[in-house]
Amino acid sequence: MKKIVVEGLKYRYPLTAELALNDVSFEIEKGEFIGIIGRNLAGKSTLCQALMGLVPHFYKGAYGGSVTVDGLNVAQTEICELARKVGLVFQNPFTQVSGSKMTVYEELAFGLENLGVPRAEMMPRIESAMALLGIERFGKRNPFDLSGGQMQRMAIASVIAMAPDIIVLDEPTSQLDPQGSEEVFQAIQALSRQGMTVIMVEHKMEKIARYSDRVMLLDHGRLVDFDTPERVFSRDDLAQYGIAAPIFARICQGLGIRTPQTGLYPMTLDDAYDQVVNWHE
Amino acid sequence: MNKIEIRNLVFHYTAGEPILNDISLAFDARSTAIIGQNGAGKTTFVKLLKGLLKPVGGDVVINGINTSDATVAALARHIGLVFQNPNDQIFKNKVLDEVMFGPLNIGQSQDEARERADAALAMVGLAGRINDNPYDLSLSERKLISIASIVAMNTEIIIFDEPTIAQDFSGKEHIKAIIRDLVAQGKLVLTIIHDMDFVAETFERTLVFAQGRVLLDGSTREVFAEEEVLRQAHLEPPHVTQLAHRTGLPGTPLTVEEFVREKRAQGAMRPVTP
Amino acid sequence: MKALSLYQDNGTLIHRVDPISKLLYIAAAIFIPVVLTGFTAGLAMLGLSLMLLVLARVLRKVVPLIGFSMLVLISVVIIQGLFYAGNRQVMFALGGVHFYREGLLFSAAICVRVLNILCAFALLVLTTRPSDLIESLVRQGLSPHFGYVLSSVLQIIPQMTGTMETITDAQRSRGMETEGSLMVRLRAFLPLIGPVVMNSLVSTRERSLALEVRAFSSRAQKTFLNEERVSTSNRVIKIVLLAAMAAAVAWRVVS
Amino acid sequence: MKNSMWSLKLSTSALVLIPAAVGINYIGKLFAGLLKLPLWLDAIGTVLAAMLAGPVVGAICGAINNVIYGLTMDPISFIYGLTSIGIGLSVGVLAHRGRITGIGSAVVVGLIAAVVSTVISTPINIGFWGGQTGNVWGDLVFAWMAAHHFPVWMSSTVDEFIVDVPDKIATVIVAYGIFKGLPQKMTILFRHDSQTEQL
Repeated sequence: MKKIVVEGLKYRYPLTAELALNDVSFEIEKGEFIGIIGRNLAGKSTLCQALMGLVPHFYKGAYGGSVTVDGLNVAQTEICELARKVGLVFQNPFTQVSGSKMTVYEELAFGLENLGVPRAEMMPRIESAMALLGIERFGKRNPFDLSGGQMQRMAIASVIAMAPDIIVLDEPTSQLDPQGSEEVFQAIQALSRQGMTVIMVEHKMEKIARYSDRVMLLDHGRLVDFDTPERVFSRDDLAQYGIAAPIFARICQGLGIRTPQTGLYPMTLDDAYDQVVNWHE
Repeated sequence: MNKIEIRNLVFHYTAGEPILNDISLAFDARSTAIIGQNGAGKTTFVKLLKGLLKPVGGDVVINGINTSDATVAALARHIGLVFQNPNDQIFKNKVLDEVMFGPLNIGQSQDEARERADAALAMVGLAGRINDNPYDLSLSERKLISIASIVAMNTEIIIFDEPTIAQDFSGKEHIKAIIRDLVAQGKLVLTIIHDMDFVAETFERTLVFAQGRVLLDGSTREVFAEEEVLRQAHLEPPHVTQLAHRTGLPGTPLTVEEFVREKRAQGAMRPVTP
Repeated sequence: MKALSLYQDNGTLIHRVDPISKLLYIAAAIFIPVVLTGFTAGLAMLGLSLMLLVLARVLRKVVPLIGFSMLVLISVVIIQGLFYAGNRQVMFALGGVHFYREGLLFSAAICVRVLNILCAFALLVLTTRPSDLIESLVRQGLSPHFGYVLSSVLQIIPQMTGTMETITDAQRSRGMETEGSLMVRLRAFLPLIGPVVMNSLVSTRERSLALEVRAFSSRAQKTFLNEERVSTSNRVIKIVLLAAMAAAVAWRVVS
Repeated sequence: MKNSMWSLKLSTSALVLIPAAVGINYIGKLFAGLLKLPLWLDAIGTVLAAMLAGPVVGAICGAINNVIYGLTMDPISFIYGLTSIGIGLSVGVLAHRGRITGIGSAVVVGLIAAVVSTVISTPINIGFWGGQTGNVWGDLVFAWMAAHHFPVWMSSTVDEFIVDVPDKIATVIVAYGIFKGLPQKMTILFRHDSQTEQL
């Protein structure tokens, strides 16, 4: 089933001359884990916001083409209606705290209260989202007393509690230490396995290669490639788009190792291990 | 002479809840990464070096000055700190004015401050934007402004707090180049950082903090060889090193190039078995 | 982080009275003396408020709350006692200056009025968690958007004062002095306030986006995480207060 | 476009601006106090909000500012909310008519805000305190005028006005300085006239 269909999407922010998105088209199936990569200002965040209707409803500006999410045409659907289907986690954890709740627990309830979710249903949702992100012990804390990493987990949990079909995450682990970001990736993967469609912008290529089903490469507002991690990261023109392949792929490239079946570079630690350990010059 | 000497440093906000516990260290000219889990005491440690916090016990001596006897403003001539969030410092309407603020504060003349600010902005690649409003630039560019505003103060010691957050690949390469440039100028560069690959490629020495203590201290290669100890501190070695460990490649390579070289050398030594 | 609130969590009977009843009490405390005129009604209400403050074990916390007003009231007594336009009859002399009866009576009336209002408000402010008050108002029909704005202010102010510390650190790290002569401190004003003001304004964009994502503009009937407290005793309190106000009006009309 | 500045439908951005503005008021007051400046500087945020988003948002900022002060510091603040509303309204109208173009006009707008503030506050001062403001310098003038048998309304007006003039002028100048330094992508959020264009 097609969960997201984007056709010829063009967008320009107000007061700017350049298109932030230029003729982008793709389709995403239900339950896929999609990684979005590209240099800063390539259009990644704009694309995320277009899936949620913030582009164009919030910013206005100039818009063309269409985005269809679960059968709804985003340009004709209100953001609050889309919020029932799509969750969006932003990069900066500090500005996405609602700012009106005194505890983390209440913060998670904010979106549910707005949606009119009955009280009895709220609590199990909040508690399971907190457990998934490992923040149960902060339930009674003031959101602003959390560290950057803990806030980032809370921001993800707040969106997950709203039980969207699709979750879009824009660099959700920037403030986390290595162990923390690994835990968050695993939590998101668990959701993906339960059928949630995941779209994640991330600069940590090793993680993108390991967790994504497909990778979308953007540059200057255009969709350069949208394919399996192996294929995208085996391109020889990545540097041109300001991207470096995962370290493991670069090592294999340096050694001239390709996976025999596909002719592509191995991407993950496990795959690289299998190939490197048997490698002879 | 060591630029920084720390003797039996103890710090806590509330007695009985130590944040830093009996740390003794010296920093020479080697660029040094400080790694550890969130909450390990790294930021507190850096604030103590900067004189923003004063030790509860022990001494911190910067260029021969004990931080307990000096004001933060006086120490600012010797040691600069680039805060994690550039928005916590930017207040001028023009990039150039923002970068000249620190140099003028520590007594540089208008001309000298201008010269150093121009040089620092050129170093971070913002020479063409000196008249822009900092808030019209992107967050990663504002980060570069905050770096330039400390570099322009021309201190002998520069500390970065998480310089690579929100930077893409070329942004990281850029910051790597800035750090190498500063090291080449003979400055002591210290960095708090979570990105192990960046540490492996950039720093000569690495300190591992865990629960208010220094768990490991040595050359970056020595430190990343200690996979077991790193795991105790909830850290993992850089990706290159992980693959090397798994495949039994000796010598703890830190970069892709080292790995490839080592592996080729190993392959050449071993006869090909049929 | 210290929340911005004067609330004292003593858990007394008064604390359990719902916020709307307390608001109604303030209305009564202001309304009844106005209707009945004269000293007695004002003094009686003031006495009642003080008694309730004692019951809630917050009487000592009233002092800082009314401290500033007390200073002004003292100056009112002095200025009116000396210079009130209707002054005729000297009441006493102090070091050669004459205090007049009319002015002192006039200022005494002001004191009773102000203290009465302050104490009635103190009862609300010291025994009600601000978030509970706001939530009650939203349940009573206040727009949830305004409810959001009110509670958000209570959160944002401590957060902004918190950032001030980081900003102070960042600017001191750049060699800025924050202590010294008035000129030095004046010059520190902009570098300190600038980042916090710019940030709070610039981050309105990101926060608005984040709120939209959390269905802030939704027209669905809002639900509440916390259960509403309804009790018969609260209803009784409200009826008694309304009856007292009606009785005051009736008394005024009849007499 | 006509009368769009009086639109009562508040966007999310406008709602989010209000707490930030009240916070700025608070920080301004805090620092003026810490630096012992002879000014309150407690309306910088209200004036900024009025400049950015118009008289309605300015007025709401003023009202909410005093409600919060009333709840957390000094209950008497509630009643002076009327004054804050007046300041927000007047600056908002002037700003949206394009009357604030430089420091000079900022001084004029500050003066107008001081007049508005005095007109609203004086009756409250008289009804509540018998005419005083609680500011030492203003009240000394009030006492002197009362001693010389000026009518109460006149002494009270002068008391309030001499306190308000320097304060409101300084407030509008500071707010204007900040406003000028704001990036356009932020100020555009509060315009009522933007439409999505088709590509």
